[in-house]
Amino acid sequence: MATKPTKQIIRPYGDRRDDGVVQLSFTLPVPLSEKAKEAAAVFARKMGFSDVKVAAAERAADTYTFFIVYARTQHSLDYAEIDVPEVVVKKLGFDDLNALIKEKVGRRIVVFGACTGTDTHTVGIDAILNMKGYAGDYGLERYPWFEAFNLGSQVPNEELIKKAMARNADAILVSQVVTQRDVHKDNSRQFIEAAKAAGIHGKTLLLLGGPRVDLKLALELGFDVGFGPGTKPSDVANYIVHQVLQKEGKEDKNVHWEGEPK
Amino acid sequence: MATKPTKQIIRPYGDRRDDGVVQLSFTLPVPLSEKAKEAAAVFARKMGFSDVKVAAAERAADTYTFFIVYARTQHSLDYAEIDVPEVVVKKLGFDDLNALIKEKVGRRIVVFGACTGTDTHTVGIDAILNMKGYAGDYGLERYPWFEAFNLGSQVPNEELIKKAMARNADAILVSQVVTQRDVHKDNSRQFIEAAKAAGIHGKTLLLLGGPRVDLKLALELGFDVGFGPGTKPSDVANYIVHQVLQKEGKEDKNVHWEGEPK
Amino acid sequence: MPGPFIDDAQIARARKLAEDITEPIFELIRRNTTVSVERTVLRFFGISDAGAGGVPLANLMVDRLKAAGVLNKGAAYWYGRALQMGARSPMEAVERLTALPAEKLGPLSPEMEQNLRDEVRAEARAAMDDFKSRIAQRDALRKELGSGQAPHKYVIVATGNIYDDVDQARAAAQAGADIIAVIRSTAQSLLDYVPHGATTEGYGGTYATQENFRIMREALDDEGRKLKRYIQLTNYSSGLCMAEIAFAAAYERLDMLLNDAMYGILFRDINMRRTFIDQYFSRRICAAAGIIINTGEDNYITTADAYDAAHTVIASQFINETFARRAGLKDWQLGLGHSYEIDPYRADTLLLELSQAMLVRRCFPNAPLKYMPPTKHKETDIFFSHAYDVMADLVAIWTRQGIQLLGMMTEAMHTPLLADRYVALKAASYIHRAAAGIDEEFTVREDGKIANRAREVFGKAMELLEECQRDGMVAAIGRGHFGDVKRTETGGKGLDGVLEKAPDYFNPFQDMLEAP
Amino acid sequence: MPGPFIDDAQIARARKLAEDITEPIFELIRRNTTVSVERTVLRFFGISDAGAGGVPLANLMVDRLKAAGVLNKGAAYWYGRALQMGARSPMEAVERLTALPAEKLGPLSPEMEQNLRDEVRAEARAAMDDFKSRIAQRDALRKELGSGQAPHKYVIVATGNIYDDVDQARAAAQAGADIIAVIRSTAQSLLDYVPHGATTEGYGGTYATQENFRIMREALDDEGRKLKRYIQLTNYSSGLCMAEIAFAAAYERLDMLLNDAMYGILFRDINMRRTFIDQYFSRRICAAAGIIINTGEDNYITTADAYDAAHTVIASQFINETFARRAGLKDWQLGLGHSYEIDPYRADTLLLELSQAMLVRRCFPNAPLKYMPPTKHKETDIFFSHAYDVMADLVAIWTRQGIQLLGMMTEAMHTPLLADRYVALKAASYIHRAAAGIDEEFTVREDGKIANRAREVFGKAMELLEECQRDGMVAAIGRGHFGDVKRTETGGKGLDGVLEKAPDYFNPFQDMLEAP
Ligand code: B12
Ligand code: B12
Ligand SMILES: Cc1ncc(COP(=O)(O)O)c(C=O)c1O
Ligand SMILES: Cc1ncc(COP(=O)(O)O)c(C=O)c1O
Repeated sequence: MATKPTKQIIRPYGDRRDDGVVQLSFTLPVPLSEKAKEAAAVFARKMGFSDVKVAAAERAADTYTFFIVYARTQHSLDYAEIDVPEVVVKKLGFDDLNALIKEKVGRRIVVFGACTGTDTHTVGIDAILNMKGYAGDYGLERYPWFEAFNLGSQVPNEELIKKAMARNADAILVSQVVTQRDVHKDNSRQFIEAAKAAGIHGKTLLLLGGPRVDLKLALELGFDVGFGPGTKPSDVANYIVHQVLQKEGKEDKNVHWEGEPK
Repeated sequence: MATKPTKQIIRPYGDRRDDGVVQLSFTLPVPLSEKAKEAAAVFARKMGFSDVKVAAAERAADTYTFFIVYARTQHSLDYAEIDVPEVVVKKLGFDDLNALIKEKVGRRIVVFGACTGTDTHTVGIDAILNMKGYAGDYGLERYPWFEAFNLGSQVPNEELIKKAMARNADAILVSQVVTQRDVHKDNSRQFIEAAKAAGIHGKTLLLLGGPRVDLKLALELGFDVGFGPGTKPSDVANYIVHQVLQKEGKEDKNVHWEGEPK
Repeated sequence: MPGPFIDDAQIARARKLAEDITEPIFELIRRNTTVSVERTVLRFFGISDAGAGGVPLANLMVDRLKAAGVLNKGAAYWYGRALQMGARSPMEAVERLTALPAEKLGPLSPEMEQNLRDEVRAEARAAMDDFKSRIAQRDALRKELGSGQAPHKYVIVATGNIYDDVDQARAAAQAGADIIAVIRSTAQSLLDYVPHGATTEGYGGTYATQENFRIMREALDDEGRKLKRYIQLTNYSSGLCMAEIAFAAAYERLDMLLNDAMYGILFRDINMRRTFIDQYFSRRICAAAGIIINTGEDNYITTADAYDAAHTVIASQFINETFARRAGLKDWQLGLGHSYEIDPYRADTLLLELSQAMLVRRCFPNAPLKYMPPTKHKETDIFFSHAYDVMADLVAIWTRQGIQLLGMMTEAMHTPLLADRYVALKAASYIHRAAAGIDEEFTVREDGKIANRAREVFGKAMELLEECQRDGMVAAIGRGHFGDVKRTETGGKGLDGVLEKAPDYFNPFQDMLEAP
Repeated sequence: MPGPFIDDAQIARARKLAEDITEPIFELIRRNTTVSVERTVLRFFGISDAGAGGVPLANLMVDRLKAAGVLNKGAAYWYGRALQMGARSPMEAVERLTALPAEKLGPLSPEMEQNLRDEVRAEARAAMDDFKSRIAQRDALRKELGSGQAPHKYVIVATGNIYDDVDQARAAAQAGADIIAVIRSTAQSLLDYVPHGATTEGYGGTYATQENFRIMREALDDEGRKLKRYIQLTNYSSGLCMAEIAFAAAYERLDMLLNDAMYGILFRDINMRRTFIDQYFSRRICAAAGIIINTGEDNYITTADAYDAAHTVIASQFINETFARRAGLKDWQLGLGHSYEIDPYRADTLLLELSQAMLVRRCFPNAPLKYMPPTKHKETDIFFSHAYDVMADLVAIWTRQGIQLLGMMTEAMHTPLLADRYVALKAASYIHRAAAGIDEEFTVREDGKIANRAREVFGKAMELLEECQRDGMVAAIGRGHFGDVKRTETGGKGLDGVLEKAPDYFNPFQDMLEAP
């Protein structure tokens, strides 16, 4: 483990180091007027900004004004204190990973994925699972040592779980793209309830992914892990293999690797 | 005077009333990384935002990351309490104003203007003074009952004051456009010092204008009034006429009018 | 001026292929009806209320008839029977019919049958007159207020709450929007009924209900009067209730509808047969109501790659056009969809996008066309995304799109904020003002990249049309040719709502709508 | 491909008029020198240090000679005298000369005079060799690393602090900038000396000093090596020290310079004669140093209206070109300035801007041209301003500008933030990538708005050139034809720095620079 680093105080950089310049925009539900502009400035000051410049006040509609503000924040931050898990193991490539599964697991890893609930956005889960893959990185279907089933979109959570259990899946991949009013959270919670009811929670690996997903959220919701925007199939493949190895006691529990979710 | 209005609590409107959504962008002097993104989120929370979404983290350079953040502010504001002077008198048009000067002042009002110091931006002061005017509104030179002198740009403060005094000017108009490192404030303060030294401060009307000028700033700096972006020549003409009338005891001191600086 | 690029004869050939391809499907349409078509018939008769638990009366009645195995005679017939039994209101008609035991549903004497049909026909004519008078009202106001210049700027509202939608739609209109689309809640297309009443909860959009239509149209009429500019309204005649929504929308004086012959199949996994039958009746209604349809070819290139699949858009447009024309729609009603979706990190994308949009113009010179903005490759960097949208604004005015859905700089994040729409409208107004008539300034070189690409795409579209003609639409869809999505004829949702018409099937509205 | 629009003969006629117009000015230039030219001579000899209080030695020496009334013989001559008096360093030369009483400055024997001149010439040749070797170094690195595709993306840094400038310039280069301009502090152009050393305080920009040039060039060389792309550097050879800055810049291996034959007169109220004389020598240096000059016609349409005054830009470009060619500059060195400045609330602005940029291309087919973004009508609404800049990016690539200064979305507020540059570079890269070669896709119609407008503007430019030829440049400037600004021949700053050359005036550098 690295030793505790020394302080590294940072602030936003506009035109010079530590000037604290921040650009904001927001709409207030009032007609455009001098009073509205003053209100925008008061607002920015309430939010702790100083040197507030209400650059633009646009009449978005009769009773809405859109503001663009430049201001300075007084806040600073010790960058050394930002805590993000350290990368330890180098991520494995396609061939190495297949070799590792062959050697250490000794059987094909079975995964099931779908975009569940009312969500029809398949492009994300397809990117992870389909042959073609994403950003030049092969999808799990292409890995000889993975057996991947992509059930598509609008799949009821229960159905995904049932089908996965029927094939004794190692991992289930749930994609959630629509997030308005936290529908992704509601649906994910419902998935976890169903997984618990089916008795696979804590046994089968449960992965959540989507543009608004991150590790923290996924854990909160009861998944084992979460993957966000820009995820490559190989990130997911690495995760699953290491987890299977750890579950089977073939790898240390504390191993971290490059590309794992943060 | 209107009676004290009742409370009117407002918050930013993103997609629904009072959701408090604000867009921010800023640069942090750190390389793009997961840690940098987390730092951006911590920053936004320090600034009092909740529901922080670090939407974009762009590699602006090796050691700079540009962030775009959407978040919610918890702050609200009582719009009824924002205090901006009330408009009382209707602003006069070109003909009416000339008629008023003729009738009540009985002589041409003399004004001198320039962009002083090292500032060469003449377009603003020209807009106010030159025949052509601005945004379809005639400049002061066009008013038969104004005598307007435009000395141009890069005029030393002392020279402007000297020439104005030689013609016994009613008002002096100072334009300041370059504001970097507050050069406009420094130069304006120097103008006021010179005006005091010349004994005209508090006597001749002193007007400050420019894209970053407002009434508050102008008053702080020792001017009688300040005019900001979008000022029309007729706003300035109205101001000067009313002030001259008030100085000469021909109008109530508390008169406000439409278009005056706020 | 978009080039010739290709011979007129070639374009005529594409059209002919599309006719051949759709021909067998019209056979299917002729022979079958669906629960949704029958519910629409009831709605025409004024049965638009909902019963206990919010279930629409039209559903109650049709489900009952279907369960009794008699729906194949047509809901209009049974509506007549209920009237004969003395029902004095739609509600009563439903109650009486649904109360009837199955054995009471047998045929009447030939004379009574004839009478019943005459009566129902008379009532249908009255209903149709009422319907048409609503359309006339809309057209009168549209004429009175006038519309802005094309491309008409189309923005979406999607708060989930119709009253918030109204607020935002008014704001958008004030900021320059010509068309407001109320996006539907994500799951609605799979509902086999149209929800009822004003709604305030939805995900990613607001439920399409007749009452919501009414509320929004009323607000836009009011706003349009203030602005002295008619504001058009659109919604989705799509999913499991295409025809019902077409009726409700037309009745509430909407101006446009998203309506595609294949979208539901591909993107909602709705059964093919169901979709083909429903789309036909929905389009008949649109044709009569002077509604402009917006087709959904833009969706193909959100799943498939926009460069590789460009030809599928063209092929599908010819197919959609044929379906539409055969349902009585005129060219001015064809907002054929396409979009600016090529990966912006490729080279020459402005040339490629211009080529594609010019090709569409070349093939469909009299259609308004509906141009969609970049979506899939939008970034969360709102400044980049804004610049990207601006190029789509340029292509839209350049190729004289009738309808342009404006891109939102926050597309990659959330449904639009009020301010996002403002920003998009201001930019589009600028670009439209700056570049109007630019097409008349240049002649496209027939040996340039634009022309060559147009020919290449058209060539591939022809190949695909040939294949569809040879092997049939079902096979082509089965091979994933459209949007990289594969579907089968009997797969997908809603097949159980399809039923073969009885020989004495009765549908006076269809008769009227089909009358030349 | 920009049209013909106009006959080649007409364009040739414009060029001829410009030659006639500038002819009398060359007479003035031949007969006179200026304090700034003479200081430049001293700098060539290596006198680049500053004395107590930061006053440059070149100023000390020239002021002394001027006060003594002997500067008209040329500073080079006096430099030789100082050397003859035994000075072994520039510093010493200055000290010796400035210490001399006026009466000691009389002529030497003819032989000694001849000797002195020979010696000085020899030293000047050595200095010139050194100078040229610096240029060769620059060219070698430029060749080694290679440049990006044109339009070269030009951004400004303007922090006031050279070290902050370096930080931001490196960041900009990483984000895709091809050219870095360090904007000068607001008042510098009126300083009759070049400040000395590294500076960290400036308003609206950073002082142009030789040391600042060196620091920045070094940083960009380093950055360019990392990026494997040569990053060009530019500054201002403008104001009261045109020639001195040209020398210092060339010596420090800058690649371009803002340098205009009339900008100082119009926008800085610098005396006309002073400016004409200074610009000539500065351009001779640029010619020898392979520096691309950037002229300032874009400024005209920040004070005058861009639509109404479009022709003044064209007329001035012909004049600037003639001045430049007569100073030995080749076409590839002419970054003639123009810009996208028409009020965006007018109609057809994209057509008008395209017309203007195409016209400039048509008139100057071999010049790189320098395209400037919108500035005057920029709004504080950064989203709008960004969209507005994007259109300028399009016109730049369309008309094959060699150099494009990128617009900043915060133009109406402040000198650019680091992030503003990033945003602009990302958008411009996208537009350039998307639209490269678009000019080859179309033929401009000779009967369209673009062509007609180009002819109209060219016609007015011809009228103005005719007037200038008839009545003289001085009269034309006096009438406010350029930038709506009126100036007189003897008004403005710096006239007292102009002096008539003595018959035996000596300037070996000018001789070398003028040698064919
Ligand atoms: C393509 C698209 C569609 C297509 C979908 C086609 C299809 N079959 O997928 C169509 C046109 C059909 C569509 C429809 C709708 N859409 Co849509 N759509 C998009 C769009 C443009 C791109 C999404 C995409 O494909 N991204 C590319 C993929 C590769 O990225 P990704 O999903 O993030 O996936 C990556 C990672 O997140 C991760 N990942 C994702 N899932 C998983 C799962 C696991 C287990 C793992 C490990 C990783 C992982 O890996 C992937 C690769 O890196 C976005 C806007 C945008 N630019 O983001 C809107 C967007 C997602 N859509 C939206 C909406 C609202 C809808 C509709 C609901 C609108 C409506 N009411 O009609 C409909 C209905 C859809 C529904 N019920 O779900 C909104 C969602 C708003 C919100 N935040 O809630 C967006 C953001 C647009 C907007 N700004 O309004 N849409
Ligand atoms: C035109 C222009 C120029 C022209 C000026 C020509 C001229 N003779 O005026 C040229 C090209 C020469 C120029 C040069 C420079 N400029 Co300049 N320029 C601009 C530009 C594009 C427009 C300014 C303008 O004309 N606005 C239109 C007028 C009508 O608006 P206005 O000035 O605000 O005036 C209105 C009101 O403020 C008010 N008003 C103004 N004055 C007064 C006075 C009174 C008494 C009253 C009542 C009202 C009033 O009424 C007017 C009408 O409503 C701005 C960017 C922008 N878009 O704002 C940059 C800008 C002002 N320039 C800037 C800079 C830095 C410079 C330079 C210093 C750059 C350099 N280092 O070389 C130089 C040197 C100038 C100097 N020493 O002053 C910066 C200033 C940054 C800052 N905030 O400090 C700006 C903001 C650009 C930028 N983003 O970097 N510039
Ligand atoms: C034709 C068509 N129908 C419907 C939709 C919307 O989807 P939903 O089925 O959720 O209403 C779209 C989306 O763009 C479409 O193009
Ligand atoms: C030719 C030229 N010189 C100089 C400048 C800059 O002004 P300053 O005189 O302050 O250096 C400009 C501004 O754009 C210019 O175009």
